[in-house]
Order: sequence, then structure tokens, then C-alpha cells
Amino acid sequence: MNLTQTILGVEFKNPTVLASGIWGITASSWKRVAANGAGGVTTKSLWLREHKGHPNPTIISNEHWTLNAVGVPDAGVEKAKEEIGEYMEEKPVPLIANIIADSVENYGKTAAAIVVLQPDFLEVNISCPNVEDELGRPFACSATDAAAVTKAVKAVSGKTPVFIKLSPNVQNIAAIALACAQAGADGFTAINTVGPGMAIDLRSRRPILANRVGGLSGPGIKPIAVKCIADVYAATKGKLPIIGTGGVHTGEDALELMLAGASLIGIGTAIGERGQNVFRSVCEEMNAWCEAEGVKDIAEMVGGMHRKNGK
Amino acid sequence: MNLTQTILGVEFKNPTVLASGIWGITASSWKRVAANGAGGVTTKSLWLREHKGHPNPTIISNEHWTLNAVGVPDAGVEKAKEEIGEYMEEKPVPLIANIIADSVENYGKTAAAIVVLQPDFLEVNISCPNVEDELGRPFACSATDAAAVTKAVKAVSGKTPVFIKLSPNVQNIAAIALACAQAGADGFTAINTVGPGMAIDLRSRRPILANRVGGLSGPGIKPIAVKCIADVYAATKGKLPIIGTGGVHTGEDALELMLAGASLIGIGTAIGERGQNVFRSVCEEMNAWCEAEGVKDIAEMVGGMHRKNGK
Amino acid sequence: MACKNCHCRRSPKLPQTYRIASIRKETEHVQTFTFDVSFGAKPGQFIMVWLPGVDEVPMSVAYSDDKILKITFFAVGDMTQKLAACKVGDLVGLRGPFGTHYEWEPKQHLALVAGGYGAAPMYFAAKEAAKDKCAIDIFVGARSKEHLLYIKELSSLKGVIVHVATDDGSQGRKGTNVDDLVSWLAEAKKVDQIFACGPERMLVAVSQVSAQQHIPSQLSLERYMKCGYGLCGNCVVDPLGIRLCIDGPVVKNDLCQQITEFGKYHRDDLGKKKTF
Amino acid sequence: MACKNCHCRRSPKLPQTYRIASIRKETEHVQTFTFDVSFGAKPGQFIMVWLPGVDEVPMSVAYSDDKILKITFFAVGDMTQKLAACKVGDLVGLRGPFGTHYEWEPKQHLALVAGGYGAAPMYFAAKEAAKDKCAIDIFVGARSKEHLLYIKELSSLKGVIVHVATDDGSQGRKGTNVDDLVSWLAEAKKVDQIFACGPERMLVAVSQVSAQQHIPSQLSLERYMKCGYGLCGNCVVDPLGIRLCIDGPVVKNDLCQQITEFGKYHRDDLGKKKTF
Ligand SMILES: Cc1cc2nc3c(=O)[nH]c(=O)nc-3n(C[C@H](O)[C@H](O)[C@H](O)COP(=O)(O)OP(=O)(O)OC[C@H]3O[C@@H](n4cnc5c(N)ncnc54)[C@H](O)[C@@H]3O)c2cc1C
Ligand SMILES: Cc1cc2nc3c(=O)[nH]c(=O)nc-3n(C[C@H](O)[C@H](O)[C@H](O)COP(=O)(O)OP(=O)(O)OC[C@H]3O[C@@H](n4cnc5c(N)ncnc54)[C@H](O)[C@@H]3O)c2cc1C
Ligand SMILES: Cc1cc2nc3c(=O)[nH]c(=O)nc-3n(C[C@H](O)[C@H](O)[C@H](O)COP(=O)(O)O)c2cc1C
Ligand SMILES: Cc1cc2nc3c(=O)[nH]c(=O)nc-3n(C[C@H](O)[C@H](O)[C@H](O)COP(=O)(O)O)c2cc1C
Ligand code: FES
Ligand code: FES
Repeated sequence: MNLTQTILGVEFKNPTVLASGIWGITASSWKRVAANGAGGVTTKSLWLREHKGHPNPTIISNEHWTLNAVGVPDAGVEKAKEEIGEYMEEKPVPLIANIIADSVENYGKTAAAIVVLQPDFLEVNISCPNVEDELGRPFACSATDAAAVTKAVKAVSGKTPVFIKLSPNVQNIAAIALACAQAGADGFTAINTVGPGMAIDLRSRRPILANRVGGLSGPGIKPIAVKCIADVYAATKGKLPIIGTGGVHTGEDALELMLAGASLIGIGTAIGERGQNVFRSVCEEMNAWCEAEGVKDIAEMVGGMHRKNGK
Repeated sequence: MNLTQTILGVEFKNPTVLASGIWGITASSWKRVAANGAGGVTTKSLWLREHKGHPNPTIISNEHWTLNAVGVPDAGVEKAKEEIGEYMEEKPVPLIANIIADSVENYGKTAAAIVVLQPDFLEVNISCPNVEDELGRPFACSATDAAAVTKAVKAVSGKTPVFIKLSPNVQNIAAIALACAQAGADGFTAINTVGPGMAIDLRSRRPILANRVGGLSGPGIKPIAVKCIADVYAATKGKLPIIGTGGVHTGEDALELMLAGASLIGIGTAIGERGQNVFRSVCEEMNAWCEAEGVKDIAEMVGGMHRKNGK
Repeated sequence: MACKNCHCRRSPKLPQTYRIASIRKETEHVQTFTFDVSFGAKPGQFIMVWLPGVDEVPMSVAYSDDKILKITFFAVGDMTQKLAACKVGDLVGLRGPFGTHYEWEPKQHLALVAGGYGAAPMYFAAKEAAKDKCAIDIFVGARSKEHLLYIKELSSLKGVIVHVATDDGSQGRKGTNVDDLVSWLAEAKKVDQIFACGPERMLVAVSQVSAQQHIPSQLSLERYMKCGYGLCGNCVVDPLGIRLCIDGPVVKNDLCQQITEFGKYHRDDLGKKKTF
Repeated sequence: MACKNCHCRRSPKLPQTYRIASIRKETEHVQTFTFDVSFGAKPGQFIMVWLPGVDEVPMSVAYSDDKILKITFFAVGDMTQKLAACKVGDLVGLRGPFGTHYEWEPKQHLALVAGGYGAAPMYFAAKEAAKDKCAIDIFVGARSKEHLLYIKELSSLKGVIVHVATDDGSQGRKGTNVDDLVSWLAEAKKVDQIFACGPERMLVAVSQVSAQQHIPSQLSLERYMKCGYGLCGNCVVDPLGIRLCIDGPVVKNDLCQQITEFGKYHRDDLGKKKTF
């Protein structure tokens, strides 16, 4: 059974990719994750210039959810050059460079600075719910804003495919995806974290996260990811690839997101529970399920839900 | 330690109330839930006229979430009269009548028909995410619509306090709460279900819910409930009581929602996991925690997060 | 995620489809489906059976062990007729098991009363109770010979005596199975418990016999079920307010006698009362 | 929800505040806080310590049993200074335990090397290893007498020999504790393992000794930590890409020697390299 996925000309040995912001802030991390079986890796969101994150606590979990308000810290493009440069010398698996900025103009500038490092895809984070105090409502919450960012990035991205990372915290994700598609997006990543949410410490009566609120990830959000992926897939008639992300812990979770329309599967929070082997395990579980069900090629699964009889 | 809460003149022997749509479709159910320790009970959403729900499957769960798309079936006001009438003869604990309608006008009509049955509170469900195909975007997603419904209900509700049940699936729940408050709302219930989300069966490649999508409840949504309650409490300066609902399974969960600003605590999905004793258990756990921490009156906890040093 | 071992998504509250492994036509309108999956169900418990795109309905477990699950159903309406049209290999969603089950002590003498598709769960109960060395007399009833179910299977069980009754007398005694039970009991037969599964009017008759003759009984009640695990409230009965997916379907007669709606009405999917 | 018994919210990944039960001032800048809560931590593991409104930082477990937890900390910057200003009864958030721990076999001869607040976890390791009948020589080092930690507690442990070294010779031998270890080893002392906790330059010295003399060692490495359970990636080391909150803080020297950044640089909260 074939787990390889070739997406916009880039070959992934399996559909799992490291989601942005988890683990992956250095070249050595990406290599380690690749060695652990991931089909691709995504960088933490990269800023043009150094950007401070929030004070700790920034990441908290229980068995149902993870709340994070890391606040997208990054040392800026110089560090990205060093790390991506180092990774590219070996490049065990494709690299997706995730970028972020505080204005449409700066998205363009950041994209320009990163695209020269020759990542396989650019992923544009317009959907982080943890920097609202600083940046205001995410660009992903308005079709116009989302399209404007897409256009700015596409203007400088050359041949590098551009994936727009969408927010589930919107009334109509399909409309936003369509606007981005019309502005030239080559694909989507869905979803970024949900909410935001809040957790309070009972004795001190204080929100636990220093930022008070943070985005939800983990198994509790999977149904929202599935719904958003299905909406985006339907809206774009399955023509643009989707990196499905949100609450994937097992091979069956991954297959569910693929049926909804995902071509690749981002895995983040599950690393905390299933450990670094989660990529390998998820692939083994996908493989076992497909073998048992007579699925010969994982690509068959993509968007299956939208076809009559699923085929 | 005192668990009694007196809200707008109505005494609840403890802050737990049965959430709308779970278990409570008959008088005998409300009595049973009261006998199991709930401080109050809420009816399933009542329509003016008979309203069909969705075909099954309508409710599915795993350990992290419950997805439901029951589709708010109801037999209409005649049945409500019979059941509420029967309940009122004994009325072991206060009754919150939850109403729903398909237009601003019908919200007014339904409220008028129900208010004569003398429920303790009217709760107005403008936030059900499972009837979008039929009714369009919930009224709770627009400040104008939400205020219009509030006004229509308040016009006929007389002395019965009106709680508006808010949706978490909005950009700015505070703005919507404020608009309702200005239109005369006496309190809020936050939150209705999240999403909606979707779950797909792998072998048949079909969404499991007949309605394809359904609202999320259960432990996975608690952080979103806490955040929404905190926002509504802050926006209304803690002046309007909030029935905090969403993911409460334990006494500590209940206390967390109270610190965010809830005066009463709705419990729904947890009944599926902890059984009918969940009300009693949650109260015992709240009591044990308060005793250990020297909290004499549960009312002290309400909104604690918003006060300096939590006191 | 519920299955700790294999990270499959098996959760009793989330349906998953399985292929029909084999089909047996029992009577004109009744079939038995076998699935190669273990649900660890006990006699009297039910499963929610989902036909994708159609409906999901509760069905008693007709048989369950560590390898297979069986359901026996009557093609009565839309869902069950479409189910009846399914072929081996077709996908049917299953979740559960839910609810209470029949309970016995080893070596008890049990009288089982089975009407309609109730013969299936009663067969399962008889088979399991026989393993516990119970002595079993089962009273199977039907309109006529062609509608009798599970007679052969029951007859093959050791320690089980099968009594047949048909309304038209085309097989066994003419009359109802409850009449049969009553005359049998009148012959000074002593039983420890009566189990019953079948149409509500049959259950009412059994309930009366049980009360009058002071023989404990367990009856399987059917109400409209959506969730199967205590959330929707559709399966509650008056005036107790208990949910029959949790405190039933199998209820002891003591409890049953407190259900004033028993034999009188049930509620539809809107919660509206429907008289029997 | 994580605690199945009492339905409290105890989860290792979610901080919960506890009252400081007692405070002991160890030196001018070092204090020990005791909390009446059991974390079941092992020597070498760490806890994330949260001061509401300020910051959350990792701290080694100074002691843990089925009743209490202790941390010993140096007031070095904003968070730790504010923590130092706390009084008994004040609330401090704790979550964990996280990471690897020191490992030994019963009856081994262990050499422990402790610099700065490293004396606290080393005391915990010594106490636990002594229970396993290990013979322990511990080499405690500090700038001067006033900065020595846990000397009294260590001296009171049976089977533990305490060697003291100070930079200025104000107590014990003049020089570093690693020099002390080296000369002690030179006197043909055989040890099965070396454990070390202290400033990275001390660890580098121990690592070299360990490698040269072919004595297995376990070293506790510190890197900037946000989550403590493998998500943020802030604690990774080059070129292995391993996360020290998972595969550390205690690493075996074999692994440590593959960490090229060891003794050279670490990364700040932005992931920027900072040379030591
Ligand atoms: C605990 C329990 C165990 C059952 N076991 C069996 C069994 O082993 N074999 C069998 O053939 N039937 C069994 N039934 C009945 C079975 O659920 C109905 O026959 C089936 O739902 C009919 O669906 P339909 O669409 O074919 O018919 P419809 O035309 O939709 O309805 C026919 C009748 O079935 C009832 N029904 C429909 N949907 C439901 C529902 N969700 N829950 C309960 N009743 C419903 C209606 O009240 C109606 O009176 C059981 C019911 C319950 C409650
Ligand atoms: C595994 C581990 C165990 C530790 N055990 C102890 C201990 O037992 N006692 C003790 O006093 N200290 C311990 N530390 C160090 C302790 O975390 C820092 O002293 C503390 O973070 C300083 O915070 P500050 O705000 O007071 O100082 P700042 O002025 O903010 O920082 C001073 C130094 O502390 C480091 N630091 C700040 N925040 C963190 C963080 N989140 N993670 C790691 N380093 C950080 C910075 O790199 C900086 O160099 C340990 C660190 C690690 C990684
Ligand atoms: C700790 C943490 C940090 C994250 N940082 C980023 C980020 O920098 N950029 C980004 O686009 N998404 C970020 N995300 C979102 C994830 O990439 C992913 O979309 C989300 O967590 C859902 O997937 P999961 O449930 O598999 O974690 C972060 C998530 C977590 C938990
Ligand atoms: C099966 C089910 C049915 C529901 N029906 C209604 C309803 O009719 N009206 C309503 O206002 N809310 C309804 N809700 C929402 C709940 O009242 C509650 O707001 C939500 O489930 C979150 O709380 P919980 O996590 O405690 O369940 C329903 C929820 C569930 C799970
Ligand atoms: S079937 Fe839903 S409560 Fe019983
Ligand atoms: S501290 Fe976050 S990964 Fe190690």
C-alpha cells in the first residue's frame, strides 16, 4: 500500500507533516522529526524581524485539550536563513516554511525574504489567535484581508506554492478560502487553533496563561478540523491541496481528515501525548487500516466523503 | 458552606442546573433530575408549533467531545403546557423554560405562550448551530439580530427574567452580550455548542450525523466556555447573572466557570459520562473544595477572576 | 482513541461501520445479520444500528461472543426495510452495547417468554443461562407457524424446554404464549424468575402474571431512542422520569409496575405521547 | 479530570497553585520552599514553577515523597527574586514532574558532583540511592563558604561521604569540586557512576573526566523551557534535535558528548543562540 503523496510536484514519502510551532524551531529539530518518520516538516512561524512571545505559562494541557499562547516568538529572518540553510544541505524530507507578519506589506516582505531559501512550500499563518491583543483580529477572519495577504505573498513567491493557513474561528471558512483561491492561493492549511479559550487556576483565581487566553488544539478540536477541511474542499471543488491539521493523534484520525479533503496531515499536539514516534505510529496505523480495507493508494482517500459512495 | 444562590429573586439550593436539550423533555424527567440533586432544570428548547428534528444518528460521543444535531425537535406549545403544568404542581426546584423560534416575531409569540406557564426564567436559544440549513445563521451571530430577539421577548415577558443563550461561534461575544443587555436582557446563558464539527465514518466514508454537522459539547469545550463567560461578565461589568454552561464534569470545572463569572452552572453532556448523580457529585466536590479553602459562600466565587487578588 | 491498545477509534458512543458477514432469512419479514466484531454484550442489551444515509435505530443483541455479533430484525418501516435489502459485505454502523441486561443466578429455574423478534434476545439469554446450569422453559409465541423464530436453535440448547403457541394454532398450542405460561404455572410448576421480550401488550400480561403469582420477572421495554446513553431524554417513562436506555431496556417488574405509561402510551421522536 | 479518584483537575501538564508550607533560607540568595503535595518525582526530574502574574520557570525537584515536594532556588532574575519575596501561605503554581532522572543499581558506588543549587537535587539523589545501599561520595562546590548548600543534610545521610571545595578555600579544599573529584579518583578510587548537577562549565569538566576515565556519568543539562512536555521545542540541542525536557534534563555522558552545543551555547526564548 502506497503512502506517498505528490503534492504540487513535491513528493512526501507519507502524508504526515510536523505542524507549525511544535518542536520545529531549529534545523536539528526538523531533522530529528524527519528521522522519526514525518513525511514533511513545517517551521515555526517566521517573522521578518525579531518578535517577542508572551511570558510563561504559554502552553498547558489536559487529556482533552492543549491551550497555547506562545505568542509566536522568533528571532527574525537571519536565524531562519541559518537554520533553513543548514536543513537544506541534507533535506531528508520537504520543508514547509511558515511565515507571519503584522501587515499585508510585511507578509510580502517576509515571503520575499524566505522564498529565496527555497522551501518546498510557503505556509502563510494569518490565523494565530494568540496575538490579537497585539495585532488585532487575525487576517484569516476577513475574506478581504485574507485575499490581500495572499496576493501580497503570491506577488513575490515565484514558483513556490503558497498555502494559506486558515482559522476555524470564522462564520464562513468556505468564503475565506474562496477569496484566497481567487487571489492565487495554491493550497490551504486547515486549521489553526480554536477559540481562543481560557483556563483559570482555582486557588489563585487567575487565568493560567500569561496571555490569559490561548488557542485550543488536540483531540477536542478534531471535529472542527474535519468540518473546516470539508468546507474548504467543497468550496474549492477539491482542486487545491489541503494540509489537514487539528487533533490528529492516530492513523484513523489522519484518515478521517483525508476523507474530508486533506492531502497532507499536520500533527502537532499529539507529540505531547504519543511522543516523537507519533509520525511513525500514525503511518503504521494508516497503513494497517488501508491494507485491511483494500486501499492501495492513500491518495484514494482524499476527499472521499464528497464523492458518491466515497470512491 | 453555603451553596444556595439567589438569582434575580429566585432561590436555587445549589448552582447546578440541567442544561437545555439533555434529558429534560418531560415533567417526569425534570422531577427525576431535581431528585438527583440539580438546583434547577431547563426545558429542551420549546417551539410554538411542532418542529421536526433531524434523522438519526443525532448524538455521538467519544471521551473528548459530544457532537449533536438533534435539530431541536418539539411537539409545540400544547405539549409544553401539559408538561410544565404538571411540573409546576410540585416544582421541586426552579424551572427555566428555554424557547426557540424561526423569526423575531415568533420568538415574541413563543415567549408569550410560555411565560403564562410561569417558569422562573425564560432562556432564549438564539444560538443552536444545528438548524443552520433550515434557519440560516443563528441570531446569536449578529448583535442586531440578537438584540431584536431580546426586545421581542422582553416586550411580552413581564416580570419573568429573560436569559439570552449565546453562541461561542462569533468574533466578539462581548459586543453581542452588550447589545442584548441594552435591549433589556436580564441575564445570559453561555455557551451553546461549539463549531459545528463533523465526524466521518472511515469505511462508509460518510459523515456520521444525518445532519452531517453538529455542535460540540463536553470536556473539550470548557476553555471556550470559560473564555466566553469571562468576556460576557467583563462586558456587562458583572451586573447581569450568567448561567455558565459548557464542559462541566466536576466540581472544580463548575468553580472555574464561576470564577469566570457564572452564577449558575449548566450541566449537560457530563450526564452521559458521570450518570444521573453528576449534579450531586459536582455539588459535593464544590463543597469539599470550598470547605478546604475556607470559602463560606459559593457566591464569593462568582467573577473572582475579575477582581484584584480574586476576592 | 477509545481503544487503548490499537489506537482505533472504537468508542461505544460513536458508530463505526462493519461489513455484514452473513445473512440468514428467518421468516418472510425477519432476518439475522452476523458481524465479525465483538461487542461484549450481555443478553437484553441493545446496539444502535446505523444504515448510512437512512436512519439509526436500537436493536437487541441477538447473540454476542468474543468474535461475533448478531441482530435479528423485523422489516417494519423505512430503515428496517432498507436494512433488509442489504447484502453480505454491505456496511452497517454499530455502537454500544447499551442498557441493562437479564440477570440470573446459577441453577435457577427460568421461564422465558418471547414474542416476535423477542425470540432472538431470549435465545441469547437462554444460551447464556444454560451455561450457568439454569433450567429453562421458553414460551415462544407468534401469529402463526411461519412467524415463529429461533425454534430450531432453542430446541438444540441443552436444558431448555421449548413451548410453542400460535394465535391460529398452526403450530404448538393455539393461543398466546402467556396463556401457555399461565396454564403451565397452574400445573404447580415453580420457577425462580420470568424473563420476557416482545410486544408491550404481551409484556403487560406477563407483568400481571408475575405480580399475581409473586414470581420476580424481568421485562424488556422499548421506547424511542436517539442517543442510547442517557443524553437525549427521548426514552424516559412517566412518572419516574428514568431513561430506559440506562435503567432499561430490561426492567424488573417491581420497577415496571411503577411505570404508569406501561401498556398505555409511549412517546415519538418529538416527545409526543402515542397510545398503544 | 485527570485524577480518576477525586475528580480534581490534577494533570501533570496543567499548573495548579499550592500554598508554600514552609520556607528555609539556605544562603543569602538561595531558599527552599516546601509544599504539602506529592508529585511522585524522582531525583533529577523537574517541575514547572509558576508565580501568577510573573513567569513560570523549570526547577529541579529538591525533594519529593508521598507527602511533600521541595524546590531550592537561586534568586537570579525577575521571577526568582519575586519568588524569593513570597511568604509561607502564598500560592505558587506547580506542574510536573517532567523529564528523565538519575538511574543507579543497588549497592553501586556513586560519585555525585554538585555545583550551586545543584546540591539540592544531588541531595535528593543521594538520599534515594543510599536507600538502595549505594556508597556515595559527594563533591560539593561553591564560590565560598556562605554559598555552600545542603552540607548539613548531606552529612547526616548514612553511607554518604561529603567532600567540600570552595573557590576561595573558605571551607573545605580550595579549588573546584571537579578538581577535588579528579584527585580523589587519582587515589585509585573506583566508582561505578558519576552524577553531576551544576553550572554548564562544571558539567563540561565532569563530562571530560567521565570520558577520559571511562566512568559512566549522568549530567543534568539546563535549557530554556516553556512547556516541559515536548511541544514548544525551545529546549532542543544541536545537532541531535532532541528535547531536553523529554530526553533530559539528565543525560548520559555518551549522549551528552554528541551534543556539540554542550558548553558552547544555549538558546533563549526566541530560539536565538547565546554563548555561555
Ligand atoms: C431497546 C430496543 C430493542 C429493539 N430490538 C429490536 C430487535 O431486536 N429487532 C427489531 O426488529 N426491532 C427492534 N426494536 C425496534 C426497532 O428499533 C424498530 O423496529 C425500528 O426502529 C423501526 O424503524 P423503521 O424505520 O424501520 O420503522 P418506522 O416506520 O420508522 O417506525 C416503526 C416503529 O418503530 C419505532 N422506532 C422508529 N425509530 C425508533 C427508534 N430510534 N427507537 C425506538 N423505536 C423506533 C417507532 O416508534 C415506530 O413505532 C427495538 C427497539 C428498542 C427500543
Ligand atoms: C531543568 C532545569 C532545572 C532547573 N533547576 C533549578 C533549580 O533547582 N533551582 C534554581 O534556582 N534554578 C533552576 N533552574 C534555572 C531556573 O529555571 C532559572 O534560574 C530561572 O528560570 C530564572 O528566571 P528569572 O526570571 O529569575 O531570571 P531571568 O533574568 O529571566 O533569567 C536568568 C536566566 O535564567 C534562564 N531562564 C529564564 N527562564 C527560563 C526558563 N523558562 N527555562 C530555563 N531557563 C530560564 C535564562 O536563560 C537566563 O539565563 C533550572 C533550569 C532548568 C532548565
Ligand atoms: C504550542 C503550539 C504552538 C503553535 N505555534 C504555531 C505557529 O507558530 N504558527 C502556526 O501557524 N501555527 C501554530 N500552532 C498551531 C498548529 O500548527 C496547529 O495548527 C494546531 O495546533 C492544530 O493541530 P494539532 O491539534 O495537531 O496541534 C501552534 C500550536 C501549538 C499547540
Ligand atoms: C444532545 C444535546 C441537545 C441539546 N439541545 C439543546 C436545546 O434544545 N436547546 C439549547 O439551548 N441547547 C441545547 N444543547 C446545548 C446545551 O444546553 C449546552 O449549552 C451545551 O451542550 C454545552 O454544555 P455541556 O458541555 O455541559 O453539554 C444541547 C446539547 C446537547 C449535547
Ligand atoms: S435514548 Fe437518549 S436518553 Fe435514552
Ligand atoms: S520545554 Fe517545550 S519542548 Fe521541551
